[in-house]
Amino acid sequence: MNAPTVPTKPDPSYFASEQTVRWCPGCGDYAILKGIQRALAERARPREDTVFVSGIGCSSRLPYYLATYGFHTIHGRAPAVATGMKIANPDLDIWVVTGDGDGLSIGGNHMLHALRRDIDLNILLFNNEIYGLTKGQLSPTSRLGTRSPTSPGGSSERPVSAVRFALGAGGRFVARALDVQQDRLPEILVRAANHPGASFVELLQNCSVYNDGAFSFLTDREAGPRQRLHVRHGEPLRYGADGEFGLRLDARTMKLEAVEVGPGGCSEEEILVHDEHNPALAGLLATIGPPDFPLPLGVIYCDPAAPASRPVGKAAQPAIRTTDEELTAMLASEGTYQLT
Amino acid sequence: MNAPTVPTKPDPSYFASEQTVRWCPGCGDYAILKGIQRALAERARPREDTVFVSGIGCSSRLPYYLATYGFHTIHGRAPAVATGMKIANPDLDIWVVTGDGDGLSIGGNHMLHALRRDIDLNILLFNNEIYGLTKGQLSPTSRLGTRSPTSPGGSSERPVSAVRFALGAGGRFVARALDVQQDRLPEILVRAANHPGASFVELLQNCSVYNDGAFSFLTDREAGPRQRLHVRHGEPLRYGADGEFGLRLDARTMKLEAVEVGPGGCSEEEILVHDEHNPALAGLLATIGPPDFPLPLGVIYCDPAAPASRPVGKAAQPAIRTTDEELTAMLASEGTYQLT
Amino acid sequence: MGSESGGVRERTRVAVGVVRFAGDSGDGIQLMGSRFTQAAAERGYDLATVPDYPAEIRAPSGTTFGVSSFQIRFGGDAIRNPGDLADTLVAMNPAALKVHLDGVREGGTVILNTGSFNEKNLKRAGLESDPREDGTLKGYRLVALDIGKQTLDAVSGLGLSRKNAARCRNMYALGLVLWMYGAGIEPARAWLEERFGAGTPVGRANLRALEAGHAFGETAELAAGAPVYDIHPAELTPGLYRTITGGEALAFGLVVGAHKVGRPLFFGSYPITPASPVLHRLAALRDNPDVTVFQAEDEIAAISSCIGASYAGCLSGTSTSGPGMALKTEALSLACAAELPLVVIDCQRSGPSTGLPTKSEQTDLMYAVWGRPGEAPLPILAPKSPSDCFDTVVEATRIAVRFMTPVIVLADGYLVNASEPWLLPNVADIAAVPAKLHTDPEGFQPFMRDEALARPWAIPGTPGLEHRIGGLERDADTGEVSYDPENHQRMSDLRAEKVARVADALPAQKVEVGPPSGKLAVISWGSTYGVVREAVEELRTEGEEVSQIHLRALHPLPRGLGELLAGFDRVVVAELNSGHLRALLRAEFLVDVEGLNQINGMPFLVRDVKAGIRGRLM
Amino acid sequence: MGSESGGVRERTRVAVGVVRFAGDSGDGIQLMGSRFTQAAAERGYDLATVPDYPAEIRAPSGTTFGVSSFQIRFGGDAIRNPGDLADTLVAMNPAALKVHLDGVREGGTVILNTGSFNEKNLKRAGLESDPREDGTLKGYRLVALDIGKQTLDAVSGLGLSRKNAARCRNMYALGLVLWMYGAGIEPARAWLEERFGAGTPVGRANLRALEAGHAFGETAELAAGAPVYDIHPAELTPGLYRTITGGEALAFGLVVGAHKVGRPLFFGSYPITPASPVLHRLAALRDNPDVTVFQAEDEIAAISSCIGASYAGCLSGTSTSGPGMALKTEALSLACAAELPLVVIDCQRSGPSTGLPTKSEQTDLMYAVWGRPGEAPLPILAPKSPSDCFDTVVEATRIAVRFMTPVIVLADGYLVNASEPWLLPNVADIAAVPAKLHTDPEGFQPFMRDEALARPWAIPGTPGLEHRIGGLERDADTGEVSYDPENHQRMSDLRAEKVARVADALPAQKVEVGPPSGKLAVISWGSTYGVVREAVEELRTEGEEVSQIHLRALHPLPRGLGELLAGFDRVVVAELNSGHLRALLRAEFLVDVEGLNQINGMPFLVRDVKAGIRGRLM
Ligand SMILES: Cc1ncc(C[n+]2csc(CCOP(=O)(O)OP(=O)(O)O)c2C)c(N)n1
Ligand SMILES: Cc1ncc(C[n+]2csc(CCOP(=O)(O)OP(=O)(O)O)c2C)c(N)n1
Ligand code: SF4
Ligand code: SF4
Ligand SMILES: [Mg+2]
Ligand SMILES: [Mg+2]
Repeated sequence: MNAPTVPTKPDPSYFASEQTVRWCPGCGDYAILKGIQRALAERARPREDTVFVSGIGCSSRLPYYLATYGFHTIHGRAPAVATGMKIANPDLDIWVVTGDGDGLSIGGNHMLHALRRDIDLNILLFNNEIYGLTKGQLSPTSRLGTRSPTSPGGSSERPVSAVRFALGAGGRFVARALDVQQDRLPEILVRAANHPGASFVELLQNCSVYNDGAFSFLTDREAGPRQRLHVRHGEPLRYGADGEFGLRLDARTMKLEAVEVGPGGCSEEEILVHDEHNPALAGLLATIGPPDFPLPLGVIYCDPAAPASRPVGKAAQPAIRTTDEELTAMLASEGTYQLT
Repeated sequence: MNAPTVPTKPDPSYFASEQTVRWCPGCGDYAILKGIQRALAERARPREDTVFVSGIGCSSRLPYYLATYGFHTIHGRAPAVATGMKIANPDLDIWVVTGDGDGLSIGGNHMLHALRRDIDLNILLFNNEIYGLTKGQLSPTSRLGTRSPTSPGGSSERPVSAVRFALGAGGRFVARALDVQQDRLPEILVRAANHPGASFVELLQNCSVYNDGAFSFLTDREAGPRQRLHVRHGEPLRYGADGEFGLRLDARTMKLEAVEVGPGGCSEEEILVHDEHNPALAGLLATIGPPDFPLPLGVIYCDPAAPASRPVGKAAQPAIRTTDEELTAMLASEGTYQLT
Repeated sequence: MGSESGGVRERTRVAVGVVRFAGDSGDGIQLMGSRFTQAAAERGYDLATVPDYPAEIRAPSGTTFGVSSFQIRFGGDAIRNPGDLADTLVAMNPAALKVHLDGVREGGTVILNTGSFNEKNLKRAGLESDPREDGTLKGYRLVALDIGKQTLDAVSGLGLSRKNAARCRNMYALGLVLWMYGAGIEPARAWLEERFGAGTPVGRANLRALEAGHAFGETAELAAGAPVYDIHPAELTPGLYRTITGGEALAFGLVVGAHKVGRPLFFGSYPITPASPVLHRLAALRDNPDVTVFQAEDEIAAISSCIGASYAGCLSGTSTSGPGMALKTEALSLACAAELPLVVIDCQRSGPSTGLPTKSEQTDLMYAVWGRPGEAPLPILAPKSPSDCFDTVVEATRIAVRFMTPVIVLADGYLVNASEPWLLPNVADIAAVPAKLHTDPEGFQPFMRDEALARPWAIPGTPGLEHRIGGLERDADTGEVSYDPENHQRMSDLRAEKVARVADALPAQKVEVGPPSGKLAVISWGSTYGVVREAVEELRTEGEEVSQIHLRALHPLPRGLGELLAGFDRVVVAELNSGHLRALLRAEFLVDVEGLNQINGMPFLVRDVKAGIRGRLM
Repeated sequence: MGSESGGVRERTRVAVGVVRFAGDSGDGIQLMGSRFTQAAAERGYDLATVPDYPAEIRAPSGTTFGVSSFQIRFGGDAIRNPGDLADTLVAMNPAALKVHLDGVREGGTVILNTGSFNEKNLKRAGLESDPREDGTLKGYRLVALDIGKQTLDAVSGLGLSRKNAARCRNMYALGLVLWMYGAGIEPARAWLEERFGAGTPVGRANLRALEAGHAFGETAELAAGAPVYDIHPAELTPGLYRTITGGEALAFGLVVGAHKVGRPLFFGSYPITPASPVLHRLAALRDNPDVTVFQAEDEIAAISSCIGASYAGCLSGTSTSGPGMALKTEALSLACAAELPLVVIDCQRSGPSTGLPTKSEQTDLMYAVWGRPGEAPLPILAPKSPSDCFDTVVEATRIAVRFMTPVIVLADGYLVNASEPWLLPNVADIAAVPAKLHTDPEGFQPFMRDEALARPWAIPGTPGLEHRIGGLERDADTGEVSYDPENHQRMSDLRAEKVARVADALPAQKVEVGPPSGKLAVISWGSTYGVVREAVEELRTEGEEVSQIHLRALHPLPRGLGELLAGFDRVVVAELNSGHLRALLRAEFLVDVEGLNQINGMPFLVRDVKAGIRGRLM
């Protein structure tokens, strides 16, 4: 199963299938696909040991475009299918591809339990804050006021934060990335995949047809840098084109402040330093975002603890190991008697 | 619907039905039932405007023992049934009764969405850290190592924290209470019920048959006071029989410390003061517990913000309000033409 | 087709026209179709339409899987289906031609947008050679013109970007086809004005393109061989009409149905193809004070929320298709046990599993009848046409409330998207059968029953009726939980008998076409109605002794059906599945019912049904 | 009953004994039952047992709904069901007497624990008067003794608390009943020693109580009227036996089945009554390196995890009952579309909805056959007895792998909890049919098919076979997603034909009892086997011309069944539902199959089946 069939330095295209990609022009899924292929190339695991499991949605078509094994399952159940697959064969490198509807609306429960159980899956949640495939309805991440075919008057439902949810579920690796940032995306994916245990990456993804520009506040040339907080372990939580802003914590009130750094503003030392191992800080970062704060991107939380013991099957071995005799003994393990 | 049929100062027994209560001797559900009846009496809402909706489990039999309306639905779906009920008739006072299996295993997704949507339900999660009704299997809150018919070698699954999950889902009112504390339980329930929007109360409940003593670390006469942190808005986070311990935050590392207070220990001022409005503090409190910390009990989080606009039906009125003419006009609203 | 329009050419008089528009999603095919439809409708034709969308949201242009199409059949005869083959195909690009040429009758007309026939598009369509040159089009009448270029010419000078200008090409093609069929451009012009505003550049450009297309025919620029038609309007009952899709009719049916039983409507649903249009149409009614729409987190929550709302006193409805129906299974069983009113609309699609989401089938019938563990019978109705979706759902709401039961309405993807003219009902003329809410505490018991065996609807908020229901078996006398064997038998019998009695509330079965006994009866149900009816009528015209029996109620089976079947030598069920109704009828009546079956995601073709029946008449 | 035991009294020789133990959960009823069973089994009797638990975990003592019971039928004849009526009832309290007296045959013996007949308990049982005095017990032989007190006396001096001492009363009662049936206490003694350790106070007390109960009979303290029996052992094939419940056999069947197809077993499930014992039994095999058990968050995740594990190369199994089956509907359809091997065990219980969770029924048959939207056929087998659960599941694993398909095994709550003696198979003697994993990339396509129409099992980790599957329709030739109508028809046909061919891999249908043609055949399936068989055999002994046909395969129906049915004047299906198999047979064979039906949560009684058949023989 581990025959080194993969080139030592594979090109991302090595992981591309021959299928025509069928997303809309301008869809953020293209960029993410590219990022994934780069991450796969970087990790250089054999194609045959890699499986992409997806649910249903535009994003969930991704497995067709990769030259690995793939299973395009049913709406919301990819984490559950992948859990069985991983338990059955822990040697496989399993990625779960899901959308904000697939993974957080219908599939929220399986997501919760995959994270809680800390199954070693690489979970990618494509969040375009809308249902793409079914033509633009509200999703659980759609912002208040979103107009859609099911909310023609504007949504009146509070959205859930994918990152906050993942932390609440006990996720040990939680990150957020932006579709178009090819300089950062593959690295985050590689880290997620290398993390032993469940890793959860929220991918902010533009749906050019039903929710175009949902993340332009982040990608905007002008305003973007002030809205993006790229967090990196050990580095201060600074943002802005020249890092001119930063986050400070008031220890008494336990409240965050967005402050200007430098002369006239606050001193560098007062700025919080990112510690991706700190669940409390992660929880804090999970609650912030526009309009009062920038949106944290990068690895928000990574629990370095040795992976909690978690359900892992004994089924990895290709051949069965019990003998007929052992099973005969199993049948005879209780209350036997001899009749003559 | 609002005829004042309820006595001005009803006795808790006013809310008791005539059904024989069918839990095991020593089950914590008895105490919770009593606490609920007290809370109902305290609030003095009419019986006919009150509905208890439950899923399946020992705890979910509770509606039978109350003289209100009740719906014993199916496993895990009570929040969804209650959501429809509340949207259909916002005048009703709707309580959801669920267990750790019902509400967090099979029903985790509906719980997430009821909290996210902030539907005005009073959700009571009876957490006995086990499946009672089906005879003692593992639940998602069972601790690592728990031996059960489905984990004879001890559980290897990390449990989820109900409170942390509820906060991650965006819950605006999150509390935790102990079955046997009749001095505190009714008050917390009354606060939960009065909260506009979804309120979530984790009730630690002893299952005397399948998980007896799961919370004896809290109820223990000796050690209990050092394990229970009763949080109260505006009061310092102190615990121990005489409040001799407290929680302090290191602002730079954002880490909590359990410290001794007073002469020889740390000063009172250094102890964190509970602010139930602070999501960051709530997040912090949600992550702590034994062995290193006491377990927070009481109202951990209460978002005082005016309730976010949330889906509410227009169906409260007993009679329909549209006319035949309006509906005829609706049918004719597009592309009509006259043939002669 | 408000105004007559002449043209120099002699027009061929035909009874019926069938036009198919096909091209990329970007070609505005659906718009072309709907505007042509409106024109045909206003001209007084009876008609039937059906769209066909690609599964992708925006498939890459020029590909065969990205082709979108729309077919309309119209004329003076009673039109009950959109027709097997088109007389005229408008193919906006090579892929459209490749996919749809098979759907054109021999000798039919193909209007080609030659501007799109370049090497790139031929390749994208997977064509090795140019179909204009390789003999592919032999036997068809070709109208080849560069629609793109003609459009650009027509709209030049209006200051539109090239891209926006090119977008008007669907109006050009529409104008041309309208002219071919002797119709004017008035309805389309009026619509453009409403849509884009009278004087806007885009509105003016679209109008110019429309006029230019029409003029292209009128001024005899059209190739000499191209046929032009004259079709007489239908003799439809005078009155106010609109065209309606099944999706709209299902939505309206719920609103009017709830109104007529006097309860607010609660609609809890989750998006899924092809059922979403019902949800969207209802969501658009946000100003209606009696309609509440809830998009749930999944189908389980959708139906669960309905159950909660029904318990609270609403008439509840939900809509979905196969995968969603599967998820509703457990809660539907709860609705049966709790005996709460609820209308579940299943817009059937091709399975198993995700299957072919945009394709239509009748493969959920047996699931509807038997698809709940335990004994959980419920009534099932199926609409036969887009407008009948309205009547069927109104009927379903009545049954749900009268019998305190969930009801399944079996629509399908074809019906949801198909349209036809609808003589608008006056809602005041629809009989109101208000639900009786129980209020009297005297002797109240939640499972006491009236003469229809319905239990009382006793909603929270009513003093003195506080009670507890749920999925556990209830004592037939006290309504308390009961584990008693005899009681379980009694309750099982009561639930079955209650549903069986629904048949008494519905009309006895009649033949639809032909004599009530004879050589052969073809049975149809649901959306196959129109095709089967046409096939049977044609066969009868051709001298064959054959009748049609159409079923609206699938469970319980209609009264009188057994007797009717007994009068025929042969009985054939035509259905788009492996033989579901066939099995039900055989089991029920022990008649050797035969099957005419198809599971290819497409509606029956009239010719196939005819051939199937003819084969059994020999 | 290892050692013979005499006693002074003359023993009545009978062929079969039926004993029912009844009391509070606290009375240790199930233990009494299982120990009596072991004694009877070791004495060489054939036997059948069935427990009956209250729905509550620990219902308040003394209540009727808290009564727990256990019935055993044993003897020298082939015992195929636990019997209609008991000869002997042990009633540990008034509630037990009230609930179970109906289950004792006329003239039968009632052993009453008089110590529990106080006012409080009479009231709790809802009795107005003392049944010992009000004539209730007329027509029964009464053995009244204060078991509680006798037990306390017997164990006094061992230093046990009163509570613990009183707990030994079940052993006292057991000893007495063993003596009544001429059996010794050896097996129970051995078990007590193993359970409590030889010299522990609790162990010694239990043993003393056991001995005292036995001695009570032996020393002729027993009332003179009380009968004592002598029953001859059965002529069972010599060999190593154990008693086995259906739940254990289902679990073992999966383990051995997976082993015999050469794949590791993945079992993903979610607890539910009455299926949990299967999950528990498998979970207990944690040292088996080929068995992985996963408790999922719900039934959807359970079957989804199985699908993932099957894809990864495991033989997967899941077990549940009605409400859980409902939740598995959608994913089961995915397994049909993806064509992956999977064994789904449905332990049927009373519905609809939560229904009567601890009661048994056969009401899921039609759900199993038709309960998936779209066309998603799959094979269905039903075991006929506790030990047959093993064979049936082994067969199911073979079919799942050979045909690459999910298979449903329809067990029920009765079977799961019932037990019988099982001649232990030597696992080496069971035929191995190893799965062939595909490894050759040459010409590989995920939906290529072998002669059984099975697609290849190509698991991740295999170089060169990387492919993508899923719920969307696949091209029959390339395995890529296909929206092509003809292909969908072809794939639908292939899926149906594949499942139809399973019938070729199974034995042709034979009669079970009686001639293969004649006046009347009774058809049974699943757990009704034993009762129907006994009814038919008795009727035949009584001179009636009647045969039994028992079906293991419900879908596809066995080869030869149609011909068999055609040979009988009348055919009656006896089943615990509204007539599911009846409808299937009528639809398939157009034979006027009649139904003998019961939906009360209880197994058939032999007398009811006999009466039902006799009614049709007149
Ligand atoms: C059981 C079921 N319900 C509903 C659907 C229809 N459906 C398919 S994808 C989807 C939502 C897609 O949204 P998301 O997960 O955000 O993915 P996106 O298309 O935006 O990438 C829905 C509702 C389905 N396929 N199955
Ligand atoms: C669909 C479905 N699956 C499984 C069950 C069986 N079941 C009933 S209650 C329960 C779990 C109960 O645990 P919990 O919610 O913790 O409640 P408790 O009994 O501990 O109060 C289960 C698995 C069911 N009734 N329905
Ligand atoms: S609909 Fe949106 S998410 Fe889907 S492919 Fe198109 S742009 Fe991407
Ligand atoms: S099993 Fe446990 S939770 Fe259930 S009633 Fe008994 S003690 Fe309470
Ligand atoms: Mg999305
Ligand atoms: Mg529990």
